[in-house]
Amino acid sequence: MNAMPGIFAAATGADSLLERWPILFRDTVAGFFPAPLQWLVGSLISILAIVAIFGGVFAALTLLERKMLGRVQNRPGPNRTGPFGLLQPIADGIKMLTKEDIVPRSADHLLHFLAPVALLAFSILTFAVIPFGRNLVPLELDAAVLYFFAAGAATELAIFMAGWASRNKFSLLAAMRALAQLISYELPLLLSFVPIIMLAGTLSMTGIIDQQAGWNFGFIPKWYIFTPWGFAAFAIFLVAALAESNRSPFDLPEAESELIAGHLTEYSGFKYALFFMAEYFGMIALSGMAITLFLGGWRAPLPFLEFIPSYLWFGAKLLGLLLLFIWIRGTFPRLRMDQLTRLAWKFLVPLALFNLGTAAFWSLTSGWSGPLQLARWGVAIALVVVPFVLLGRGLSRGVAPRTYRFA
Amino acid sequence: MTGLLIIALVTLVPAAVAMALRNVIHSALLLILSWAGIAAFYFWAGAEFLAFSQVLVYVGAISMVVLFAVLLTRHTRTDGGVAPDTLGRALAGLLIGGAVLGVLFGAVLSTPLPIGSKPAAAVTVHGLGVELMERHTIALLVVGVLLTVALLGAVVLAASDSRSGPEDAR
Amino acid sequence: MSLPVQLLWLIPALPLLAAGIGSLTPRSGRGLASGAAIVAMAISFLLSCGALATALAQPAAHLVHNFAWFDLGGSAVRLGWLLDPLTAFMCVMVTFVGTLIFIFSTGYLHEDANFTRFFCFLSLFAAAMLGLLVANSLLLLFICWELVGLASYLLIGFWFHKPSAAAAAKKAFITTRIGDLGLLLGMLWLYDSTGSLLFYDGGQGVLEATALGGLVAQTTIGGLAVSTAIGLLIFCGAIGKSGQFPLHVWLPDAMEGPTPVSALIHAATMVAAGVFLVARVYPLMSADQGLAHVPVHALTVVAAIGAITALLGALIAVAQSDIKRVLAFSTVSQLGYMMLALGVGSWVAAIFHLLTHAFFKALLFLGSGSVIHAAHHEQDIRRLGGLRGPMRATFATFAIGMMALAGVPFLFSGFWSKEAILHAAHNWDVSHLPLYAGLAAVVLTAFYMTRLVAETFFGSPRSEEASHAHENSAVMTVPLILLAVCAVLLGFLGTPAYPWLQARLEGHTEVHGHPIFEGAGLLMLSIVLVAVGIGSGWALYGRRPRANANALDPIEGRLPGLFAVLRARFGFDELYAATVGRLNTAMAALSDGLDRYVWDAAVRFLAALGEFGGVVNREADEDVLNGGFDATNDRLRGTARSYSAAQTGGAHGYLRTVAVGFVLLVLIVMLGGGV
Amino acid sequence: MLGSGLLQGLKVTAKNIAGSFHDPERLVTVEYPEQKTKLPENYRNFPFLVSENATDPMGTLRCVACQICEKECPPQCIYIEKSKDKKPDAAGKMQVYPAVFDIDTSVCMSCQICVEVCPFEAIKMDQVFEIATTDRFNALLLDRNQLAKPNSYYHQIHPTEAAEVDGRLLAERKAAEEKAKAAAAAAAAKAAAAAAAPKPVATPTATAGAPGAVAATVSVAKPATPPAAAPVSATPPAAAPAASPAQNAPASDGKAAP
Amino acid sequence: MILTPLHLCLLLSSALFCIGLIGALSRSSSILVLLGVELMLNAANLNFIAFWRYGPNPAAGTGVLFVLFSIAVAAAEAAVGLALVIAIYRHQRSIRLQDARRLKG
Repeated sequence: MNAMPGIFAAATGADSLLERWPILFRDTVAGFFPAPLQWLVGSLISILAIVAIFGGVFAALTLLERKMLGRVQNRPGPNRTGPFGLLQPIADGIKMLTKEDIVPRSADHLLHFLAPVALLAFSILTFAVIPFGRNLVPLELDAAVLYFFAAGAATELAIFMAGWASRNKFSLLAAMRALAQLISYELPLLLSFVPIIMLAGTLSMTGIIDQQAGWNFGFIPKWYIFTPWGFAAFAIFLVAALAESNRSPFDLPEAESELIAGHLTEYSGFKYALFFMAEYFGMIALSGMAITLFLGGWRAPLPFLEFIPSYLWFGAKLLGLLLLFIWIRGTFPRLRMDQLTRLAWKFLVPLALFNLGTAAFWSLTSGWSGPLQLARWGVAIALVVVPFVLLGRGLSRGVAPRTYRFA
Repeated sequence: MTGLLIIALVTLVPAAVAMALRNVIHSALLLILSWAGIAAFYFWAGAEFLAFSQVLVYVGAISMVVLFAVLLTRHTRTDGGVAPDTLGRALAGLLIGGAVLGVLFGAVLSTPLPIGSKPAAAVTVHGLGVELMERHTIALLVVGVLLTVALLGAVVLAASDSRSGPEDAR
Repeated sequence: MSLPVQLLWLIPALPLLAAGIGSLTPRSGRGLASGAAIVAMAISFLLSCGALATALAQPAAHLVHNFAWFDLGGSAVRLGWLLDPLTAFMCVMVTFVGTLIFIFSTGYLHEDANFTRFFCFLSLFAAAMLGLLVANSLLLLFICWELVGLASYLLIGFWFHKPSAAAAAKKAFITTRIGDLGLLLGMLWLYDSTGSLLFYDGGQGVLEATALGGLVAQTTIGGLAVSTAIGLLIFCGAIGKSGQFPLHVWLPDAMEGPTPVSALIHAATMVAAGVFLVARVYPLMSADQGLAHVPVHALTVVAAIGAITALLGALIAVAQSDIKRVLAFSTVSQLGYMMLALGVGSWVAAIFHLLTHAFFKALLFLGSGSVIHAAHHEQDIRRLGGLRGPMRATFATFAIGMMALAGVPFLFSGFWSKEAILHAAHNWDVSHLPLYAGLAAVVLTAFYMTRLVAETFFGSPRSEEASHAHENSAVMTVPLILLAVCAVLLGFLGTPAYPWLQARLEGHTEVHGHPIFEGAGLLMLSIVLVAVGIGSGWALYGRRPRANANALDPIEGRLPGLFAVLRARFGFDELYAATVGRLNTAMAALSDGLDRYVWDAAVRFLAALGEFGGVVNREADEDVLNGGFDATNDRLRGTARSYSAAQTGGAHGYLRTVAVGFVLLVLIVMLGGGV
Repeated sequence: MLGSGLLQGLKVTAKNIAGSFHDPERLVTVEYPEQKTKLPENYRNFPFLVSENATDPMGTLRCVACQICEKECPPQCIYIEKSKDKKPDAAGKMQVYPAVFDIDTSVCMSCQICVEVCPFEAIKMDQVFEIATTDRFNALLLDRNQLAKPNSYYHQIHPTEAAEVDGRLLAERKAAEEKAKAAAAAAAAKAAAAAAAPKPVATPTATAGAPGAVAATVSVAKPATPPAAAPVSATPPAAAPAASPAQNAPASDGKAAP
Repeated sequence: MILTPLHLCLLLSSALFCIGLIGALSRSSSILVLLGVELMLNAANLNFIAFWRYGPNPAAGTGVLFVLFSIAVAAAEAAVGLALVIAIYRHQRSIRLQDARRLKG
């Protein structure tokens, strides 16, 4: 109800047609309907667009991930289905759809069914507030950041439901692991972007992106990642996001080799595909959040590149982040449970708290200029690096690089 | 008005069912639904910040703690059968609860209340923040201290007494 | 480079920071602790120079920065910083001497296990001392004053494992505390009378005309003006801190501390705090000068105490054999000089002497420290000797310090400052007795310093330790040389021909000099007296050096009685032990006796009375009352049991009760028509 | 510093990602049905029967249906039926041949024991792995015709081993001939009943198997042993043909050896 | 009598409160009792919002702030309460509330 203005944000300004066409298209289609229904139609078009586009992204991402993992391991990756294996996602989808849906006899049937649905629903909910381009915000909320994480918090519940409903000890262990992990990493995730909210002074996504407009010296974008505290926050956010989306190296709840896929053990067929989809949607949503918070949203990195439509910039940044996620997955081995929680509580949380202080310093010294500007940078970088090094030393105390005698 | 009725339905029915179910996990999950309904009420009332806070805190955090507590305290004797005094207690509870309900309804219905006008502008997040930081600074600090103390207290309480803890917490 | 008064707090804050760092440094962090202390002190020195520049730009002004410390009902307790030439000169002196002594200490205490603690204390002392200097409030000054005392206590007792050091620390603390009581009383009285403790506050301060006028106008017991009484009470503090007669006894004992401590605290800075205090509150002290009817002026007392102390200290110093004790009594004597100067009305001469004395006395102490360090902690001059050869730098600088102290004419700073004091005493119209005491002290000073140098550096070594002595490292000699240079040059800041320092202190921007020989008679006299002192000293000790460590002192041979009295320091310690100590013991014994025999007996009697009453009562109770009480008790217990039955321990029950109670309450309200 | 190791790891994988595009050498896989990697020489999966001649595989099987392999096979996947008649083998000697020789590859566990026990170098391990079928039963039961592969094929897949085997057979054959000659000479010298002239020609084949069988129970991979052992152990077999020039001397020897 | 939206809100909250109360009174599992109490707390929060929304001064935001603090306190309460439940479970090997009655008078 309050969100209606967001749905009908007018495509204003002297943007190019390329920039405006999504909004124009929606408004035109909605225009065919009687006025009381227009908001509904408009919303439906937005929803359909999101589901279609990100469904496609999901499909492409599965292929991309497999291709890239193949390359990481010096393999070509899937290349049989269609040219260069491009039809692989379709084949996978058909396989998943036609598979037998098995539900254990002693499982909690209702919850077993609800878990993947809820998970997917919550992950798609998060897309509602991400600005995909200029004026391309499905839902313009005053407290959008809070909404995002409120919706994201509910995914933990779905994973717990899945694990518990399966009546399988591995699944239950996975559920408990998932709870512990998600709770542990919720904290650094939230703490990492508090500095941004502090500096931007708003919880609104568009507000945050507006704060990152412009360029320093004409070519360095005023994105938050290009500040010492912003960079640190971005790194923390990235690690926490990996953990929140259960991606390797934080895939303990799934942990094929330990828990035979954890909460997914008793799922097959399309329900399994839904889990899969939800995981990727979560990853995409968190990447979109990272882009919005740290990478200037849909803004172009250089002034002369602004002719490219904003949603393409968003897509490019999204692709970059997703590739980074895949790259990380292809590189790092899985953490142990104690390492996981230690990393969160003894490293990321204190670091994020320090970073809050750094951001406060940054905000207080915004008036400094000239040589003081250099001092500001120096102090801020020191405030980031010194806790990092000290905490890192504490974290890796007693852990020497391993030497293998027989390798 | 219909919105309110739907919200009431979403809030009350799961809560009522949750209180009647034997399975604690189901109860907890239903209660989470009920809490989400309360968040919807906040949203309906125009306090969207509060709605998201409610979801974040209740659905995101408290529910986790509840589920954890349930998992950590399974295998109780109550799992096996019904305690002998259950029926009596339930009846007493229903009776007293019904009495309270009646009293409250009577009180509410017999009170003439003003028909409030719709607020012109809902409170913005920014406004809330300013108010929180300016007028209610002390309260904010106190809540911060309270949360810290509660965190520490919870850790101390839940940590097992002996060093050989883990097998204790089955 | 100039430092605004608002930032004056930086000067004490830096050493405080260093002290904090030092306190947190583990024992192994020697470099960190000493480095932080020295760097902080050096920066404070630079800041002090800045402050001096600020102050000299407008020497007559008292730049202040006041702020409220905390609210006290209607009024607020206010503190503040004060910057005038007096503060600035003192700060520069303290930080400069302090820096050099810090550097010296790194060498002197190199082998001590508690190195970091030492620097922590030293920095704490420096912070407190500088805070005392920059304070614009008697309260802040008093706080720092006590902190200084604490630091002094800690440092005297630095080697607390030595019983003598621990005792000396206690003695110093308690003795100065007697004086501090006076200061505290004076402060309270002052606050009571004026409602403020700020020195300068734009016309509202206690040292400004309004308040002083009020103070002078009132009289108190014995016809004293209130200002006189307060001034004398404050002067009590100065007596304690500056080791004036009769509270001078702690100062020589304070030499139990490490020698750099003696140099910094008990020669150059802290003991001068008393002088500084009197100079700071000089308007208050001198407020009663214009009154003819008062029995005594505050400054007269100051002059008398100063004169007595000057003479006394010099006399005792003649017969001491510990190198540091000689210097300690010389300090007592010189402080007496300063007090004398204050008393006779020339506070600038006192400050001038304070500054020059700080340098050459620090030099002398550090020189003695160098000797002691080289001679493996042998401090007895009878067992030293012949160090001139192996320790050239130390000897040269020590000799310069000795000549400055003795007042060798023209070249050395001590001469000029002492001349200024003697001239002031000469011009005092109340009495010439202080002048005579001062002149006598001149002879004695020259004499005992000659004796000290001759015994220590001339002749041949009279002990194993002395014969193995060799020059110390540059860390220790360079500060000596720097101080020696200052000990020579500083005097030229205030020669009668060009009294720049005096003029600036008094707030003049231009300098009016006099020809040096304007009061040539006195000048000549003092030169002759110095010559007599040095000559007689050399005749007795220099020409025929002591043969061995056990040989009789020449004076002891000729005047054994006098020498014994002097060596026993006129028996002040024994006197105090016999009077104050005895009194204390007697009071304690009395209290003990009272407690044991009088109060205790009374209590016992009451107890016996009660017991008797009890016996009587019991007989009566057994039958009459008990039955009734038992019955009541049974009832009570039964009731309690039924109440406790309600405490089921089950939370459900409690909650149920609450709910039922709620329902009942609402029903009552509703049915009662409350809604 | 913390994280440096992580960055190193990322560098390695980044090199892999980029490198596999511009340098196909890095790719560890091949496009299988189209491309195939050359199997290592020692690769083996299921046994096959060696025949001397590619044109007439059934006629030149080395196997004499002695049935040792059938007995030794742990999962018992070999089934042999002896022929009633005899046929001349490669050396021209008359031998029994397997009328039926089946191996059930769904049971075979590729242990190679049959190869090790075979005294005639008649059964060897194959390298064919593309044996997937749509029939679970018949298609995996290989018969004599499917199993027989020529010696040249053996040379093709295990060149080293095949050359060694051929050399050994040749040497044995030679040794047997010389001994036969010597025996013949001795017999002539004794002037005993120098019976059949062609028989001594045939015996070497028979006797050649005997030391082979003895040696095979010890180790196949001891090419040096048989020539050295031959003169020593040749004595009883040398007597055997004299005592009983039986058709199945190898079989009886196989029994005698343990 | 007119049934205003405020009335409805209040009825909703009192119903929720009673559900929580009944749960707290009749369930034996301490966790569920705690959850019942939590529901009662939420019902109170609903009242704050309702009165804020329909009160004389909805622009002030006091009600929202109060509920915000209340949620924070509830979070603390839940954490400590559940930790207590776990502690009780350790001691009694049971989480039945009626088993934990060592304070019986």
